[in-house]
Amino acid sequence: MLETALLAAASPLPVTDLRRLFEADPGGDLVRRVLGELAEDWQGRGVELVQTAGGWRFQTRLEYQVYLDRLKLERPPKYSRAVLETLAIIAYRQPVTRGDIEDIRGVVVSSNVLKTLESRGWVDVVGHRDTPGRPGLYATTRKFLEDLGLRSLTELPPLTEIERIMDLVDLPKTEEPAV
Amino acid sequence: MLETALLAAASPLPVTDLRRLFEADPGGDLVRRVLGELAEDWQGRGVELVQTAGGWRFQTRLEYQVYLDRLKLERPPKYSRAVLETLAIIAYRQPVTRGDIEDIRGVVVSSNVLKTLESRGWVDVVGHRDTPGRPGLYATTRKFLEDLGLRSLTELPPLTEIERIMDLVDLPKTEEPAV
Amino acid sequence: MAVLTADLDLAPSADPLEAIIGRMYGQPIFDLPKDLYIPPDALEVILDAFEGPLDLLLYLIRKANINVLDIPMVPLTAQYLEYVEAMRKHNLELAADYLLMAATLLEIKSRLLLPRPPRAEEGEELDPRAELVRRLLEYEQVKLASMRLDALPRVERDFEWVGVFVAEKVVERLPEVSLHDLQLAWLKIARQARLKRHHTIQREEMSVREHMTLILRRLRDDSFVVFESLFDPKLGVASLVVSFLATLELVKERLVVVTQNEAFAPIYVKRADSATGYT
Repeated sequence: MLETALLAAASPLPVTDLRRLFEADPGGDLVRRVLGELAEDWQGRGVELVQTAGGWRFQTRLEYQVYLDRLKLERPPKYSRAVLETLAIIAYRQPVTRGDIEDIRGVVVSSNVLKTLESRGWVDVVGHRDTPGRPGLYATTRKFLEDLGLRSLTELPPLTEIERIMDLVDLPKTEEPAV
Repeated sequence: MLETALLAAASPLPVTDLRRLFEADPGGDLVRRVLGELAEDWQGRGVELVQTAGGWRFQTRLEYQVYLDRLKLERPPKYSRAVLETLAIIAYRQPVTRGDIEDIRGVVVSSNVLKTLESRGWVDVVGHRDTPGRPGLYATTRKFLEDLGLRSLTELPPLTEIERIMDLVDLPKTEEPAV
Repeated sequence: MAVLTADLDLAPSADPLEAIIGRMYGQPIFDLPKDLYIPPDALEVILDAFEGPLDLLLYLIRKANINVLDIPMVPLTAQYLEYVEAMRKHNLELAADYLLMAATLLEIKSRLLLPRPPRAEEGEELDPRAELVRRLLEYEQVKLASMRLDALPRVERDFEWVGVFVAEKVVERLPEVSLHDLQLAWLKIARQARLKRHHTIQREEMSVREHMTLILRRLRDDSFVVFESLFDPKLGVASLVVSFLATLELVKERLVVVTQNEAFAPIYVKRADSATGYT
């Protein structure tokens, strides 16, 4: 009976509640003793009976989380197009200011986009351009390289390749900025 | 492992999902065999392993509900005849429009009735009939089957013999005495 | 011809409807009258118990133990109209559905009373009551089905799902980005903006840009550094060249300033935006 109630409960059940299950109140001591036995019965299984602040509840053992995670059906979260494009611009054109990014994307870049990337630890401000407003210069971090499995930025996929693949016109290189 | 996943699941788990739990896919047959054994293991306890529309799931036995009810703060909703009859029409005649329901019941169906069923997640609009006003077509959901412990609509209680009488009636019986 | 009551397997008692009402509303809250006649003062109570005209008609028919397929239209219609009349006084908002049914009943009655037209050659004529009977039966079927549905074990009322708390380390799931995502993102930008200048970024240039960032990073910590310290000979000639190119690019983009107070004095590199006046 206790087992059934605890398995079905949506929240931890205190002993006082568990006593209410029965026609005749078995008393707190008896309930606690049975809970102890029950907890022992469940030893060594994927689910354990534990006592929390709110009362007793069954919960899965932490070791099983990896398996249960496989069942999670939600798709992994994805960044918006704005975030990805901003990241790409910073990665390939660093160091760049927000104004640069906006020029390239042709749209205003919201602070949230940059904050998302900063709080992820993938970009940071490495300096300021000496122009009015002293805008921050964004660059990618070592964490960005690590998280993407790169040893250096030179391992970023060359863009010419993909653009050729996608049938984009290959423009003469003469327009490239001289170095 | 299966037991843990099923005990922890928030919704029924189909065999295909359960196979994903393991590093190496054990195959559907093995999983089903283990599920059968698991169901047997739980025989005679307050909780049983059942198969519903969405897959396998643990649920408490009916006999235990009187006890479990003592822990509940609120009663489960009791549906009016209007709600139940509307549900029955949708379940047995789906997909149907509100107009169809009104024709059968002979009374106007209030929006509240349909809203009650929709908010319980038992019916939803699955399309629109191509008639003036494009009325919504209602059908029952998988949650409806799950909540009633059914695997499919074919497990609904069969309609009463009246069907046969109706067939008789629909054939013109001219020998009937006129009043 | 089958009498309906005989086929109702749901109803244990001789009168299924009484059993139904009893079940729906708890044992006898009110005594339903035994014949077609319902005293008008009981009307309101009874109306609450009916779901509509079909439900009321079914009740009247069952009470009188009439074969549904052989409805005596005259008394039934009369009886029904009496209720509708009483209803109009008490319960106006309910009356519309009931009035419609009254009209239907009257029409059927009048058609039955008319002398039968000579039989058409091709087909048999329909009993005017057939449509009403069909509706009554269909409704009754739904009514029974609804009671059976209600009787099915239902979660939260008759049983509970088991849902054991899942112990989890709190890990925020962060979006994953692949190199492919970056490529695609860039491609979108290129397509949209027709970036003529940026589309041919080569590996060499990439390493220059990487060094630009490294230098800026250093200059973030120290506001100026000695020029030579930006170059680490141990990393080889290629690295030296790249570092040098990066510095030049930084100068060109006016991100750093290279200063030398006098000939052969140490060359300093500082951020262009540095507040310290080393010019």
